[in-house]
Amino acid sequence: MATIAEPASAAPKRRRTAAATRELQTGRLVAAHVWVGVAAFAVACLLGVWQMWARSPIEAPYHTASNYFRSVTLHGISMAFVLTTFFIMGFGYYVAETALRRPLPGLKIAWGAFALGLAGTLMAALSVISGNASVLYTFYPPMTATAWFYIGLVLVVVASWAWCVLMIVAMREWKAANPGQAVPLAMFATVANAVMWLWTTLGVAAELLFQVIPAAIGWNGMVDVGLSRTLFSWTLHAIVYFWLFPSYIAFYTMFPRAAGGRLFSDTMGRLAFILFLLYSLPVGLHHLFMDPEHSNGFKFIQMFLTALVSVPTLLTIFTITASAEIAGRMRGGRGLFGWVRALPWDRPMVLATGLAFLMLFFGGGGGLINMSYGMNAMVHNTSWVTAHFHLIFGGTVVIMYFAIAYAIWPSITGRNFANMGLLRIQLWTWFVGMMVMTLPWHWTGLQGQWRRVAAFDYSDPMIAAWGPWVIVSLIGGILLAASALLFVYNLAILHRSGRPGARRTIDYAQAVHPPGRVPAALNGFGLWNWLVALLMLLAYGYPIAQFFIDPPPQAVIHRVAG
Amino acid sequence: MAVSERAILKSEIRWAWVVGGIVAVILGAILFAALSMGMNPPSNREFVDPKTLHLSSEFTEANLGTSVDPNGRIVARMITTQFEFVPNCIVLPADRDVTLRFASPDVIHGILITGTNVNTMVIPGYVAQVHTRLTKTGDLLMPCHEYCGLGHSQMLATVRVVPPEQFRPDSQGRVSCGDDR
Amino acid sequence: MADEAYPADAHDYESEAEELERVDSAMRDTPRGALVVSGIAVALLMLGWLILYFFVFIPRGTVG
Amino acid sequence: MARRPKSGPKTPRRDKRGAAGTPPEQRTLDRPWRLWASVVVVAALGVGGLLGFVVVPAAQKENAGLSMGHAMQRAAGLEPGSPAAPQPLGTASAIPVSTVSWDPEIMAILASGNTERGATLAAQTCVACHGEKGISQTEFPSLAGQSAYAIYKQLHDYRSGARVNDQMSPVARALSPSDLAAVAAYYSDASKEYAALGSRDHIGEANIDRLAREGDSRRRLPACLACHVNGSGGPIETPVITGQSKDYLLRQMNDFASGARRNDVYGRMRNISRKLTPQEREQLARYFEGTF
Repeated sequence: MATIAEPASAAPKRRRTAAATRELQTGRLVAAHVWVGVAAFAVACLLGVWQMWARSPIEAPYHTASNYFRSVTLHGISMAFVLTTFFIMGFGYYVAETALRRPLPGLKIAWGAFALGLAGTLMAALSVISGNASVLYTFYPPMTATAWFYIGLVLVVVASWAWCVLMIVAMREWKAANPGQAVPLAMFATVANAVMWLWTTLGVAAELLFQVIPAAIGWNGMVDVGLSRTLFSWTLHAIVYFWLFPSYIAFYTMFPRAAGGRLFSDTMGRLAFILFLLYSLPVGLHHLFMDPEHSNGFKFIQMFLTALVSVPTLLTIFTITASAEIAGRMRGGRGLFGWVRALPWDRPMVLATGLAFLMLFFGGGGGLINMSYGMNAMVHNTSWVTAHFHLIFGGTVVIMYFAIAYAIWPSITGRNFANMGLLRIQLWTWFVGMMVMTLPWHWTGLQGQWRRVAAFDYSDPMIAAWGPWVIVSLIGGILLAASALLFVYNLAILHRSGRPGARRTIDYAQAVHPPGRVPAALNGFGLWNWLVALLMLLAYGYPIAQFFIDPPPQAVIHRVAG
Repeated sequence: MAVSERAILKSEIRWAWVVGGIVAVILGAILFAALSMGMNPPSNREFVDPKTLHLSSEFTEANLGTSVDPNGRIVARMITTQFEFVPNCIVLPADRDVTLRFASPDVIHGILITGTNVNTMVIPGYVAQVHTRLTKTGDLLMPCHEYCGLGHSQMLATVRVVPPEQFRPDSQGRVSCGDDR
Repeated sequence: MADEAYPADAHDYESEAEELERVDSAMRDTPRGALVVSGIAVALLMLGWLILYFFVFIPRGTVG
Repeated sequence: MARRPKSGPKTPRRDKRGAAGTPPEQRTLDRPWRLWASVVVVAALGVGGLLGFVVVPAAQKENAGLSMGHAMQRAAGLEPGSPAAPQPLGTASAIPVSTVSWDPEIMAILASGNTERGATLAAQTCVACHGEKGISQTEFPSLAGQSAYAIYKQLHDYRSGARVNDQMSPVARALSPSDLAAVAAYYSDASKEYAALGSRDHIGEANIDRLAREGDSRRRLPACLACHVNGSGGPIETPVITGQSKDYLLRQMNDFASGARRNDVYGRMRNISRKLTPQEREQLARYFEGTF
């Protein structure tokens, strides 16, 4: 790894700059995005608790199959599409202004995209609430909802494309103004995510525009189910990394600073983000391991590439642990483990990072089982998988969204938190709730408890034995919902009260060796786009082409809209 | 700075070897299962038209359930449809090679047999197929594990795994649960 | 202090020179602890995977 | 979005073009990255492909009694089956209960809606019993609000003999399948505005309401309304039963339970009806008629 090891002479430029008092140009934009995401999140958490109640041995109100699947659809859409997309867009705008220290190009376009995304969200949400779109967030053609549902989601995606373009333009303009300099890591990672998202959404966009929406409107009476699943799988894995990117950005560029230390290696950060871009895309077939329509050979290749996508996460674990060690030792920690205790765990960003890693341990471990080719049969579509992605999404992703929101909110509202205790309580209840909810799911999932059902027959002795575990996980769910509401309160309170005089910007972590001149490969995405294209061509080329070379029989559309 | 960036990257590379080792162990174990036991995900690019499934010979109503081929192969055929399995109960012997074949006339379904490695999606347009050898006996639950509509939660079947000596095909080579299930 | 310091304009050290000096001395031992801690974590991860492989997956019978 | 790959290679190319502006040390820095990144990616694909397409099928082929060529074709998805096990062959002959088939020609007619052909046929043969707009005042079933698939399925079954009725069988046999499809399309289209019939209030005892809306997991009974309402996402040929005469509904459930009627594909309704008690059948019939 021949990177130039420049002496760390460059004095930290950002240190002790006079507190910026000017309001952030993107402040209102960021707040609007975050609030849309958070509103969807709060609703989804409450629905989630009701769903767990409905599945438990305890009688739940409003419990019909129709209500249940409406609720599951709304929960999935709100969490996976609305919370994530809006939060990521908002955070991206924030990073573009604060890390590049330039105004965001195209502020008006950003507001336009926001309005478009919001309109799409409302369209999709109303379709689900009216009972015309109970197809869950993974769609399942030949079941077909009202066209408004899909068109609404397409609008959200189009809004996110506008964001991607703005991020790329912002980085280019900065590079033109700062020739030869390394793009700040936070922005480099944000653009990596934007580039990856453009690739990622191609699959679902093709599925919706060419297969599902024509069927929903009534132009097509039939659909090639295998093709639609394959196109969705193109999106299905990388979308998780789209959600995860902000968490990793916080690990690399916010946590070391919050801990009072330095980032161990800026180069490794760039490399990790690039590896995510490369290997999170050509692996989606691992969601179709149990499907008949793809051959063992292509499943094997994508399993192999999936094993490689664990590499950047495992590298990150080391780099961030080392960064924590630096901070701990700077604060007087000694010995092999003393630095752990010396870390300022009372700071939300530090606490959240620690808890996120604990949940990543269980979530990632579950993921390693899931991706293991034939071994996937042991757990596919059981509660094990539900536990896995709730730990990754609700654990690593969302807890870092909390931490990011807490970190940036003072600079947006101009007020500092008066009661940090509430922030810590919120993070801890989220962590405890998530573990209490998901550990029983792993256990029942291994015994074969299947997914996506509105009710279990607890008169069956085997299912009855799961009952107590289901109730334990329901308690975890209630804790999670309480934590979610506390999060809303914590953010809302800062708009009205709190200690005024907060700085209107934040500082990102410095590396032990701040990057000097870096190779073009670590400062842009030209090379990597070609390699992504090559990987996708070889990993997905034939698996998609086979549906056109030798078309399978199609299935009749089943309408889920009255 | 006392520690050069090169030294930092060296420690990262040392760690990368650990990571590489983990990945190699996992891939090795997966390969071992694939090579020595034939453990694969259930792939089967075999088409069957969902629109005329009930007119096909293999998945005609009278041909469903467990049967033993003239050459001794044990094959169970089932329909997964909204919102039940047809038949609702099948008999299989333990410790023998068996093949399960599923097809759907309507939407996507998925099946697993609790406590076993049997698991496959049933995609309209394809015959979903699992080769397996069951290791325990008893009445096992076989639920539909993929959302298939509002009746999804009630879509369950029973797999009766019997000791090999109790698996007795009739004159046509067929074995059924006998009761109405 | 932590409250005062949050969010990110934390200046945990008296001066820049002191901070650099602390970074320098911290780097003398880093990343030994990180190697051990993350080593233990992935070892446990590996152990969990192998337990499921040998004691759940394999005994449940072949599939393909 | 298509511009991504196009704009992608700009960074390296710009370096070449603007060589004067790029310091030589930058260029020596960039070259190994381009080389090694490509090598790593190609190697990953190569190793994965070698293992997946060659090594695994080579080791697995014996158990399936396959040659290397066929094992590799299975691994690539060119032949059905997995290279690890032999593929069974079906020998049964087809004995379908209902011979209805959703071929593209029929689907096209069903989707064509209210045509002159359909209207003429309906006026000649159907309105006397089923009402002009498909609303029957007698125990004959109403056709209002039914999907074209549901009407066609039953007409086709009367024609083929899968379902038998003294009045309907001769009527259906006198028409061709495409005529039946035209009638079905006419009725489902012409009666759209009367779909209100299907939204009549359901009133009934708690256990019956529960059976209709939630089903009964213990008996593996799905909710009636998981299928028997338009837009449920259930089987396409399912009729709407709300507002139908209770005598008609009860007779159908009893016939399914006894096996006297058996034109339900794969026995779905025969199974469900058998699981219902005679009392439940009666209560459900009244519940769906809306006169409980």
